[in-house]
Amino acid sequence: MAAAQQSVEPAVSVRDLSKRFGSTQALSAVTLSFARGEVHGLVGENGAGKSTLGKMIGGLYHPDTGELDVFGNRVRRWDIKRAQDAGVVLIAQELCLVPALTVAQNVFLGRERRTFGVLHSGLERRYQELERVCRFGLPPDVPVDRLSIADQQKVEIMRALARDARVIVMDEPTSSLTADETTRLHDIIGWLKSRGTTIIYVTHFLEDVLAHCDRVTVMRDGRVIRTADTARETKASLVEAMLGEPADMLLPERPPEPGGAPLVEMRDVYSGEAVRGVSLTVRPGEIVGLAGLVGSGRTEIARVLFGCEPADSGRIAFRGEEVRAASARASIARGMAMIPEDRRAQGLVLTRPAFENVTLPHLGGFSRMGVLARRAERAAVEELFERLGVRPRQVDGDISVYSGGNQQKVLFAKWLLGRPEFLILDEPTRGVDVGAKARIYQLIVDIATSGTGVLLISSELEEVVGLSHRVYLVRHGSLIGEVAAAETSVEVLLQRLFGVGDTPTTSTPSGNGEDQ
Amino acid sequence: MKSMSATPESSAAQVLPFVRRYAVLILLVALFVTLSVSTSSFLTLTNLINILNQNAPLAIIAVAGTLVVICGGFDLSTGAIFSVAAVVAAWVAVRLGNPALGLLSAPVVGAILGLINGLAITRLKIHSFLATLASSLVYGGLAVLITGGFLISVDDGSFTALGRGGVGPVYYAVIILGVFALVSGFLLNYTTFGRYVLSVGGNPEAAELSGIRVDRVKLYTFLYSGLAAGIAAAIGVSRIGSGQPQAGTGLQLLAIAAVILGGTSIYGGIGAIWRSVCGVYLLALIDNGFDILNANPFFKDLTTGVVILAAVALSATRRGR
Amino acid sequence: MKSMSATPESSAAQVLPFVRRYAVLILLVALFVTLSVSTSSFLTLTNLINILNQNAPLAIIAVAGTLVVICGGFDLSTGAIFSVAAVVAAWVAVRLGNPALGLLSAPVVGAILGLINGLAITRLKIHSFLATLASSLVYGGLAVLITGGFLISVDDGSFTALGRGGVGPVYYAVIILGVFALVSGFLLNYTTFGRYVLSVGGNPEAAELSGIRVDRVKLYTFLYSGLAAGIAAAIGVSRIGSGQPQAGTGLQLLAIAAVILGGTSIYGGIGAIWRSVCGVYLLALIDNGFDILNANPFFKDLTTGVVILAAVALSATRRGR
Amino acid sequence: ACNSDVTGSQAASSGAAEQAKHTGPVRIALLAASSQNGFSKAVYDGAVAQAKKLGDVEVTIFDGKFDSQTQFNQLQNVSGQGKFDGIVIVPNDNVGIAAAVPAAAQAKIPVVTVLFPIGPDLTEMTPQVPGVVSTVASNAETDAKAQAEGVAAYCEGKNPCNVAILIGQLQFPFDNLRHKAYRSVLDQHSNIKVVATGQGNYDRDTSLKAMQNILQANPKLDAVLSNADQQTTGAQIALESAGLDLSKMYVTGAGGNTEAIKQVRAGKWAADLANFPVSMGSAALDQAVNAVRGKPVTPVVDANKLGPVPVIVTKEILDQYPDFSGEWSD
Ligand SMILES: Nc1ncnc2c1ncn2[C@@H]1O[C@H](COP(=O)(O)OP(=O)(O)OP(=O)(O)O)[C@@H](O)[C@H]1O
Ligand SMILES: Nc1ncnc2c1ncn2[C@@H]1O[C@H](COP(=O)(O)OP(=O)(O)OP(=O)(O)O)[C@@H](O)[C@H]1O
Ligand SMILES: O[C@@H]1[C@@H](O)[C@@H](O)CO[C@H]1O
Ligand SMILES: [Mg+2]
Ligand SMILES: [Mg+2]
Repeated sequence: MAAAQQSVEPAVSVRDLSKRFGSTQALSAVTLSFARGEVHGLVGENGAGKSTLGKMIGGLYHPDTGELDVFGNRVRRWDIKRAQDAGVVLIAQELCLVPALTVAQNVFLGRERRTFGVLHSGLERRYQELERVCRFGLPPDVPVDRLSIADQQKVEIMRALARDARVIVMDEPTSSLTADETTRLHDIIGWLKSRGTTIIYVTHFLEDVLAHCDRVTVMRDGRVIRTADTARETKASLVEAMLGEPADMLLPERPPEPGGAPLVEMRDVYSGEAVRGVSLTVRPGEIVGLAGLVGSGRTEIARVLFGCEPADSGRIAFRGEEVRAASARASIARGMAMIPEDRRAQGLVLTRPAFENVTLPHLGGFSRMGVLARRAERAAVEELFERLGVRPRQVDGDISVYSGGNQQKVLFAKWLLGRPEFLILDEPTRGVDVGAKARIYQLIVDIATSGTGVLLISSELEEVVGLSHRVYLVRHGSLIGEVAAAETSVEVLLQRLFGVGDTPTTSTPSGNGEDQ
Repeated sequence: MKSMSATPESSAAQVLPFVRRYAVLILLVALFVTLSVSTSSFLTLTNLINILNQNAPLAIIAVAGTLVVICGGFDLSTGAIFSVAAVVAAWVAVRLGNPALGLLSAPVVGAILGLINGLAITRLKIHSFLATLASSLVYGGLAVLITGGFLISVDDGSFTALGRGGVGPVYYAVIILGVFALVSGFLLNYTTFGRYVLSVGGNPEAAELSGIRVDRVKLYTFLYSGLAAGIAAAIGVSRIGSGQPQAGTGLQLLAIAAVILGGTSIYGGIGAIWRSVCGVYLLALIDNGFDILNANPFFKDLTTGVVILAAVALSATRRGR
Repeated sequence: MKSMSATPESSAAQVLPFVRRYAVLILLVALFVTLSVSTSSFLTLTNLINILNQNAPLAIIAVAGTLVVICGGFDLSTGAIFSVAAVVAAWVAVRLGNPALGLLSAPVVGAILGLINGLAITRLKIHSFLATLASSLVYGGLAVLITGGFLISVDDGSFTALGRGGVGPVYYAVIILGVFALVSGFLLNYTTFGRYVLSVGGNPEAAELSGIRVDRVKLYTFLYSGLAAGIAAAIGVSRIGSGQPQAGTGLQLLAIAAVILGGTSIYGGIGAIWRSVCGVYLLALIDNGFDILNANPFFKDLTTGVVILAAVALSATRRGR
Repeated sequence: ACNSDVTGSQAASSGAAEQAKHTGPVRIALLAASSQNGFSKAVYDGAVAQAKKLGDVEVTIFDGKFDSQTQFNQLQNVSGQGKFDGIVIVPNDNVGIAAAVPAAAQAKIPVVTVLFPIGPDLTEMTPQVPGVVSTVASNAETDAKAQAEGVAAYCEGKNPCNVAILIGQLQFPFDNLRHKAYRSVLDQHSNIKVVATGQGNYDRDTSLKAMQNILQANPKLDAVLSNADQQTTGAQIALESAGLDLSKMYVTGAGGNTEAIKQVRAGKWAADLANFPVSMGSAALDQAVNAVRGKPVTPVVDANKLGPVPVIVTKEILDQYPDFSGEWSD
């Protein structure tokens, strides 16, 4: 490991760190150090142990064995508070904010200015100072439960920055950010680095690692495979190290151009403030992308289409028949399915084993007169898990401790089991590792090839462009255009989404600021 | 949040999860053994049968209450439902002169009142804690009104047979409890309804997005709980041979305490029927122990409190995430 | 899940959120007006002062209970703490012959028992619902043991002055409640402690991730709740001039009902002090109304239940996402 | 009332048959309505004192928690254990508990009830249920009427005479009976107006609240009639802090506890219905032990005749009994 920075004592170093959860060895004798002022990438498959390592550094978990040094001091009693007092801050992978508190209150939570415990006024001012660095354009006095996921993720980032950290562990901070937001974050990272802050950057976006990290560590099965200067790595070399074998990184071929009558149709649909006059169609076997900036209303469109939110006006038709009294239940009965964007809050029942999550919508088919056929249930799920490569493979695993990517795969399994005719995917690859991503892409293509219509929402425009037949552009809850994916590119899409002439560096508050 | 960890190999690490999981059972057995050893009057057939029999109505309510709690709810009205059902049963038996019809009316009344709870909770979208607190006041008032403050006494062997009779040495009440617990356990673990109850309690939003009629599932759990209170009331009123408006006072709290003591999560989504039955009988053994050891009753509440604390502390899993 | 939206312009859409938000206040005012119109004895200074005064101890407990509930907890032991504190106060006043010291000892005892609750909950990692249920049994047992089951009667003007006296027409109890509510409101809204209480109740993991000592915050809320029960006990014991082990029976449920009736979320994270005070006095008005209208007490529980249902149904916000 | 009764002698003789096998101490279970209740506690104290006097008798108290189901279970448990030879009970209800008495009868354990009879009729003192050998009580209806007569006498010539009633809890049959008895007397007098009926729940604080509220609607009260001393004490606090002079009205309670006797002596309460729980406890123990030992049992012990004072006490009467201070405190 030829790293020039190692001459000074590292910001954080761990030695022989191990951690076991039940039967899972999450970390095995990890030895690693993070230099001061470096941006250090941490990559690996889902379940490789990245988050576990990050949480130990951040004080959330305690190692079974091993040592942790922070700025040269051996850490004995370590918890979040002590970590933060020592300047080590964690942005956890799963969003974690206090719903009823405002943006500014969340950002400065635990760091309030006070005299004898009495709060000072001037939170706004402090917030504005921070905003000058971040330029996220969030409304400071809106409760965070009114924000979209992406905006919540920005709050998380600001909360870390508000702590004047010397070390920040960022666990997949960009998983719900669109390209421009990601760029903002990278600017911020650059600025932090210039001030000597150490960034431990966990992500599945290898391009980002290659572009913004000084060094990168690859993990697999709880072990460190190698640490190297990013300059000496390529995407392919990283993938090979992660998976233990070379992998094909190309997007699969698009399914054949579909024909036939529209499967799903929205005509001039309005709903609240977020959906304003949307008209779209999806044909059987067609993959239709929704591209838009953060908070543009893609999720809302999907929810209205699926029946979780009522439409105020307009018409929705499925197989040519108008849908009345929409509800999620009715949609599912019709053959629709949706993978929601927030897998923990909306997708999974974390208290139940994995296979029960998969079969939940399909119990009718696994029961007779209300009595379950549990063996058939498990067999069906076993087969699916095998196909999707869910890990751990046991179907009755405790889903609440699965790595994010594996949780996502379980959600996929849940809907694939029902062979839906129409599938809505809201951010289907968020938090998913490269290997699994490739598999999920293939899945999407297979599903469409078999005749299922797919509505694909993703903040990764490459995905939208690479997989879809057609892409609708969404802005402020309206569709501002439609393009054939084969004839466009990510750059063109971005340009159009921001409106011609706009430069993609200014963050647009995108409606939510004024709406609330 | 924090999970201080023992060495993985150590035997403590092997034993601890087991202890946590079966805390209520372990305590139950421990208390059973202690009592058996301390006094010869404990381990007699009559005493054991009495304990089972006396607490059967409470256990029936707790069994159904388990489904409510697992589904993320609370039923604070079971005591009041018990009272109304008991009073109606006695009223029907006396006024219509039909004891069998009287006893049958109790579960029916219970189910109806439970249904009303369920409707109030799901239609008005109010939390069950408060909804059933309110309905328990309403029902309690109703029970008083039905009797006009007097008790309705039923002097009829066929009316009291259910509560006082049995098959051989085994009381009907115990048999009913056994059947009810088995049916409930089956419902919870082997039917789609049970799966829905578990999922709705675990994550109502995910359940809704999976096409489950969340409101209907909730409603059924309250109906079931009301039904159970009605069955318990039939046994109770038959046993004492009189319908009294204050008959069910306090039952609801005991039932909920037993459910949670058993280890069913107060947050919903996790739990089991056998746990609640153990919870009921753990409390019952303490009571019985005090009675047969002639211990100073002043210490009984204190002891019960300490045992509950012990059970819960034992089973407390530190929530890692 | 579903949020049926009316046309934004419609006046219903304007009024509804207001009604939901201030449901408890609206009902309080409605009941106040109804009573004022129905009988001339209601709207008199003495009657209003009496209502305030009678329920001041309960309101004090509910005020502190609001912090507990907002922080995601439940304190079911306030009734028992009240009993112990009352009994100790009387004991000290009689045995040590020092009435003032007796009254002072009540809040101290309350705070200590609250602290013990807090420690049990945070150290043993057990849910407060069960922990305080258990501790309430232990404390209740303690109160009985202290008195040996009898009441300790204190015949001393300086002892009873706190509960019966006042400044001009305003009772001390009301003044204490006013100060306590203001201080608690200030704590909740203008201090870091209050902010932490809100955030721990809203999302304990997020609070932890922000470096907040979640356990410590919880512990303080239980200590505070115990302190409040002790203050309430000092007023109560002084008022009736005797310490009785069953003095606080049922207070805890009334206090929690008032908190939730006020609109503080049972899930934690959201709530306000004034809401709980309104909740207490809404219940108090029903009581008072029955007494001064000489209405049939058989209908009281029923009416209370219906009013609670109305309040909750009014304020029920359909949960959007 | 002292005639021997068929049921009683049967139980007694079967008790005697049992006793023939067991010599040694007589073990009595005392099932208190609640061990935290002063009245029950006094019954227990009386029983213990008497047991000491008799020698070779043990008394064990059980806490009925003011709950009929709990007490039902206790009666069943005690009967089934074979550890007790006799039972003294202060019941929480009269009908429900009757269903558990056969278990005792079967085990040949005599039951003595204190305060009110066991069985459907609260005014019938003769044991109504086989297994109950003796009732140590008084007729609550007659007692309540006597209390109300005092009020009526005071009201004579006053028109209107405003009366407030404080009753424990109307849903308890025992209280309901007394309330009806009050009304049956008071309603016969056209000058008497029952302006309010509050529930005092046997506790000072509830009664204090209720009385304060009642005073709002009825500032001119002439009499307060309560079925429990604890309630009257609570009412007194409210009346006095409203500036009323109790000696200028008619305030009465029931129970004969120390506070009540003190207030009657002081001229603040006009009268009190005196109960003698300690004496009742010792009388009940006597009967239970007699039954166990096969000695003659008195099926009905009139509780009102057990004390040194008449059942309704006034200042004048108490002046004749300077030593009586009440047998219990609440
Ligand atoms: N609290 C826990 N209890 C039990 N097992 C856990 C827990 N946390 C993590 N694990 C397991 O430890 C392993 C490592 O998980 P970790 O979350 O660190 O992976 P990761 O590299 O962050 O994956 P991803 O890219 O999907 O986020 C996984 O197998 C996971 O299931
Ligand atoms: N329940 C709600 N209450 C208030 N505002 C909401 C609600 N749901 C969504 N919004 C707002 O509606 C707008 C559209 O949000 P939506 O989640 O559909 O956007 P999106 O394009 O999917 O973006 P994202 O990438 O953030 O998911 C946002 O401004 C969001 O804040
Ligand atoms: O004073 C009451 C008596 O009237 C009787 O009801 C027994 O309990 C006492 O407290
Ligand atoms: Mg991770
Ligand atoms: Mg979205």
